Amino acid sequence: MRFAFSEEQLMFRDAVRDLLVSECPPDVVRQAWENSSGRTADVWQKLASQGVPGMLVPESAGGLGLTELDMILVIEECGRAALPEPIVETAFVAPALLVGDVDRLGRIVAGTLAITAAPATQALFPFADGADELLVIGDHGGGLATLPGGAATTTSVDRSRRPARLAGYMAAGDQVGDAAGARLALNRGALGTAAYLVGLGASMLQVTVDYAKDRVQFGKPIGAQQAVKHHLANALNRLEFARPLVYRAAWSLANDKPDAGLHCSMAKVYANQAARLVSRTALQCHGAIGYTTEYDLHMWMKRAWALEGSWGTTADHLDRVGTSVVDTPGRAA
Amino acid sequence: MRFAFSEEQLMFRDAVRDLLVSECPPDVVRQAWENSSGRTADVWQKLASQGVPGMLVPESAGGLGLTELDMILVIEECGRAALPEPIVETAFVAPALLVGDVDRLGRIVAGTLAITAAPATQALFPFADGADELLVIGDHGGGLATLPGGAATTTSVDRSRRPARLAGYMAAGDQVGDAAGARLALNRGALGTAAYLVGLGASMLQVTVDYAKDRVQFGKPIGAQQAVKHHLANALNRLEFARPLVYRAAWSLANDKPDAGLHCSMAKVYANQAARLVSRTALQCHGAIGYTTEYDLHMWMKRAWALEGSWGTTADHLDRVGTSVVDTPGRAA
Amino acid sequence: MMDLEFSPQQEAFRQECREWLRANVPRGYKSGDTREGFQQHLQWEQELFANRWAVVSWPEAYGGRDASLMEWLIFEEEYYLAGCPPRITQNGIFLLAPTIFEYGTDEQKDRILRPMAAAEHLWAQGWSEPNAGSDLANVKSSARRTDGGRLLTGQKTWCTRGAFCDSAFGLFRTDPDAQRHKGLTYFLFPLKADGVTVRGVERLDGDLGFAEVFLEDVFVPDQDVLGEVNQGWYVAMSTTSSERGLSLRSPGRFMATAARLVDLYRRSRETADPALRQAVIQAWIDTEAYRWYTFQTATRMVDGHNIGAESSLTKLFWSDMDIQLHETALSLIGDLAELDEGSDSAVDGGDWLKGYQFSLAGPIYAGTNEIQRNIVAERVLGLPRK
Amino acid sequence: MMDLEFSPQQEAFRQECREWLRANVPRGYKSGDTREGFQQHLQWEQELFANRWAVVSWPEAYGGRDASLMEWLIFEEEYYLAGCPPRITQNGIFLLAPTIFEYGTDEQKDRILRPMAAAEHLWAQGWSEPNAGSDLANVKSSARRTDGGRLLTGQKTWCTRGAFCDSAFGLFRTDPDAQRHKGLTYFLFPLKADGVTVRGVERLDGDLGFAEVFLEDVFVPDQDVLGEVNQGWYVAMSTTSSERGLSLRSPGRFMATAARLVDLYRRSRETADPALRQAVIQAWIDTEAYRWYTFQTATRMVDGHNIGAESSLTKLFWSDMDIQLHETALSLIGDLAELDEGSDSAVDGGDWLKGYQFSLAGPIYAGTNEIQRNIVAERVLGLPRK
Repeated sequence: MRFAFSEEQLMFRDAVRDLLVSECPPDVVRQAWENSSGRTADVWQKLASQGVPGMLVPESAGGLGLTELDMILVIEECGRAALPEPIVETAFVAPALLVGDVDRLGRIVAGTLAITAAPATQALFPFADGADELLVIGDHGGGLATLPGGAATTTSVDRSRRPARLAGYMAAGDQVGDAAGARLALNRGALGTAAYLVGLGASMLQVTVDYAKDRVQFGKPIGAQQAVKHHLANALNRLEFARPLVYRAAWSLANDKPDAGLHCSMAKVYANQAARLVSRTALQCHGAIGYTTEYDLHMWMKRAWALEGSWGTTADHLDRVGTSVVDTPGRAA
Repeated sequence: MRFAFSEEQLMFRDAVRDLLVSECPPDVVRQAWENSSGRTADVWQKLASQGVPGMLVPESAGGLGLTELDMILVIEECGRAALPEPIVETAFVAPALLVGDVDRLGRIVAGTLAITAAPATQALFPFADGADELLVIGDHGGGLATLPGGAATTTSVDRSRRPARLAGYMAAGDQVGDAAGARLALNRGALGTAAYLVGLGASMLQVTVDYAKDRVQFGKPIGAQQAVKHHLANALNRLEFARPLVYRAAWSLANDKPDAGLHCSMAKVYANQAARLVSRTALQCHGAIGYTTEYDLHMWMKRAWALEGSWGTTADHLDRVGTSVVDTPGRAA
Repeated sequence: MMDLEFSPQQEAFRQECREWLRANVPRGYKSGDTREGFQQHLQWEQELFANRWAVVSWPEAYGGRDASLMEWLIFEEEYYLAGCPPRITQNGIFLLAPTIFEYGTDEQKDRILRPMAAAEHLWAQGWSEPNAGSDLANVKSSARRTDGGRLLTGQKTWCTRGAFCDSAFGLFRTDPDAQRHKGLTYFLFPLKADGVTVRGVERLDGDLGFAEVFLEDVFVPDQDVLGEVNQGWYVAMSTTSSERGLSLRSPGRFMATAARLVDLYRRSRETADPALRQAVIQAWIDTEAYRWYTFQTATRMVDGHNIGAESSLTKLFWSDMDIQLHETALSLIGDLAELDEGSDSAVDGGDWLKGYQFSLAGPIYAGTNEIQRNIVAERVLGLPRK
Repeated sequence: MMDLEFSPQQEAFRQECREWLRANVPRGYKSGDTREGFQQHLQWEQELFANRWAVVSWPEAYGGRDASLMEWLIFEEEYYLAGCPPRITQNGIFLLAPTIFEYGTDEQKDRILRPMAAAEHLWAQGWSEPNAGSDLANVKSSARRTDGGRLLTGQKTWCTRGAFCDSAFGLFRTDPDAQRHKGLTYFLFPLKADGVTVRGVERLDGDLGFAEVFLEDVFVPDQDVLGEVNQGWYVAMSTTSSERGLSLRSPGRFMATAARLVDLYRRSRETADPALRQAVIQAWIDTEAYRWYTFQTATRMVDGHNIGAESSLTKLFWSDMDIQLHETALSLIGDLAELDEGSDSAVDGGDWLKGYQFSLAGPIYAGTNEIQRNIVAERVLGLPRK
């Protein structure tokens, strides 16, 4: 039993963090709210030059041949930066169903193919304006469809999300992968989103702590008020206890454990709950300043709202855990 | 629309409060934990001399011929004092099923007949040691059974409760009242318990506020700490919003409104939730001192725990409201 | 004696409200915090005024109906249950007007109230400054004596709908030597005058709901001082107390939200998690509790009691409830919840997300809930300040 | 490299624990905080010690097995999953012993540890005083110099199981001129000696779980000072940090509670409200989160990191979780929930109510959760103290 990341994994994370701090500051995220793709093409290219989109692509297809565990902290960093890219969909989910599709995998590695994805049970998919292809995940595999660019049909509260109704795409496209790949893809979708949410939460909390140290009212920083302290301590608490469930699920996927799906569901439940509490706390401790679109917090908060319902809601994943643990005799102990 | 009690109602409440402050201080409650009946016979007699047990008994049977609305504040006062008497069962519930039973009603008025009661769906009934008769409330009326004294078969966390299993009594006894009386009795049971819980909560909150003003740590009263202030403000909030639901339901019963049962359920939900929060808050703000049986708080808290599940749990009453409001089209607006 | 039914007169009033409102409720308005929507809402306000529905509780002389407090609550219920839009005149008619009724001169009443009610002259609040948020007494903007009035200088922020309004009200330091609560005066000041710069600020939902107002030697005549000079804090407190209390958030709007939530649940229960049913029921009961609490409070006000610090309890309750109502709705909507009002795939036109964002401001504006809890603890429960 | 499976050695250790514990787990004990139950638990402790299960993580010399931190966690899981009773030696082996290992002299280790582990000599904590609860530095009890030692005078309170123990540990003021954290010394002192009066105090559940200890010129030899004179605060802090952290509440006991809760749910789901299913699932996931958080923390400790203020996060989590677990169970039990351990009609022997009462102490002891939130905010998040 050793529950810690390796030096290499932490170094990879740090490198991605450094890249995103310099290349994807809040102003760049803000641009993706306005531009035609909803994405940040330059940042994606730079991530590709560090190998990020191809982390899970086999070396035989030009990728790094790494595991979910190697990548989970990288996704968390993308969440921290609120990176408006289909990192979960293209780099985490899609490779599960594109086994042997050397062409597509190669383009993922190169950063020239962006695939968005969603479970077939979901109503929407994101990145409809900026992704090249859509992967719809059903019970027996995936369906791939080409996106024409600018395919968004609806507007998300997070203006960089560019969602479209899945309905029109369900029947279309190539059949890729198999049932096992589909299960893996769904689990990766939930887990990747959970990791991204933890990153969003960590960032929102940090911004709020910094604000609470600076903002003076009644002659002292608001962070010296017990009410603010306790709000922030509670938020940190939920966030810190979401992490181990996320990392554990990543390990289980990487090691092909039979309960990995269950672990991914637990991770999504906790990440959803943590992100919601942190969002609420961050907004409340900021007061009015956090309630404007001029301040950056709102972009993190809205991403968190959107992701809470993606790849399964809290109720969905609680139910999934319940089916396996609570409803089945002999399991819980 | 006028949502306020009359002068007479408030005076009656004040008189009962004065009586209980002097006759039923915490030491007297404590005696009922130890004695053979679990009751405080002297206090009951004094309440009878003020007419309390017979408030809802018709004047023709020697009672005061008042309504649930007249009595609701009196029950709340009994809760405030944690009076260990079957005030809800004998004085509030039983008269609904004893219409025309001049003998029993007369003895209720005189304070010489104590009736305990419970819905037939419940597993337990309280006051098995000290009540004279048991009233089991079914769908079509009530069943009365004589209690031999010392009939308690189990032990409640509240040592004055003296509960017994209802199972042995279900078939026994006279059939009294009718279906309408049974419905009224069940509603009164839930509502009376809700009012009692509000009284318990008010008392626990007051004791805690007093303690927080007195107890000095870190050179100032703990009540000057924002964390303690906010805990207590939140507790007061729930309690103050439970009151109007309780009083409204009492008015609806007194005026025979068709939705009175629904109103009683809402009152019980809110009173349960308020009492639970106040209990938790009271204990937490007291710290270790509240965690001993030497301090009085525990008797209030344990009564609240016991009553939370009596005459319908929170889930039961939520469900009842849901059946009528949420599940039925055209109702909510 | 307690009587929880409305009198025949009150029922008749309700009926009259209901008929007119349901016949005239406008549909398809944009948000009142956008330029286009503001104009639509303006029309609606003018129509309300023309039919004497704008300020029912005011004296007839100012365009009202002399409605009682209970009648006003009835009007509010009918207003929101009919689906009528938010009141863009709110900061004037609910925040400023009560203070004018209490502290204003006859000249001020005659000059200000009717155009306010008619939505001919629109008012924004100007309470906060960059360094005076929760700590309102930290106001730095000043008012310097000049011939016939004063010159205002400073910065106000978070002025609701300030970008669309004609005037604002707020506190300015008239005695530069006095500290904090002392030496402040309550001014009515123009937003469209020399020396005033108004910069609109987008709210969370992207609407231009806020403004920053920069003032440089803006002339305000003496007749636009409300109450006594240097007594502004005490004058203002009467307004913030109404802001938190009954007039800001009457039960009607939450009852309407709960009814819509129940309707949403019925439409989604086939697919929704069974645990959400309980959340819907709880939210519905919450609005009932708020309604009856309000009738209880209103009765005490009718009896001449001052509500005072208890209005903080009210604010804590409705602000939490509003978030719960909307969070429950968003949970029912599931992955479509992220769609906002711009999207025709959105459930119920995206109203739930819009409403959620608005609800999140509840624990912040009109004094944060942390401040309200302090007030409840100190002034209702009597806990020590320090 | 991360490896979330146990090594073959660890699995073998688990198997060994499991077999012995399941074969030997005592049944039907009364509470260890009653006189009768205490004797039963004493027997059990002696049996544990005889089989070297009492203090698995200690060196063999003191009766342990030199088990690693991970092995200790495994032992704890197996201990509670087997249904073994609470440890009445806990205040000694988990609170005092770590401090002795860190600050004790060899003489102290040799004299104290083995009898402590063998439950031959039982230890109570004596942290609090009537005016030193959350504000522990406000200790007033004093230690006066005398020949070969000191005379202790004062009052200690909330001494866990103090009525049954032989000795206690706590802070006394050795420098009467020093203020608050300074001038305190950590003493080991007898509970059965001249000048000591112990008064048992009933806990919420009626057990004699607490004691008040009155000391009047109680002689303590110099060899019973732990650490340096006047450095007691710093010595004590190492203990309170272990109290909050791993050693006080390992995941095992909550995993066992969650397993029992799931079992209770399965027995009651026919009649239980559907919304309770979600509460059961959530509670179960909570214990998983706590388990994996603990392995993460344990790994950092194995790597030589100091956990420090983060142990406050742990305490906040488990104390809230424990209450949730029990409240959910009581909701499932419905109107039978009020029956306590004395009642044979009680579901699961009244364990849930007993456990609920115990859980309610969680946010209070070992530093209230309010103090813990302060610590997290100030020392983990770096928010200003004042």
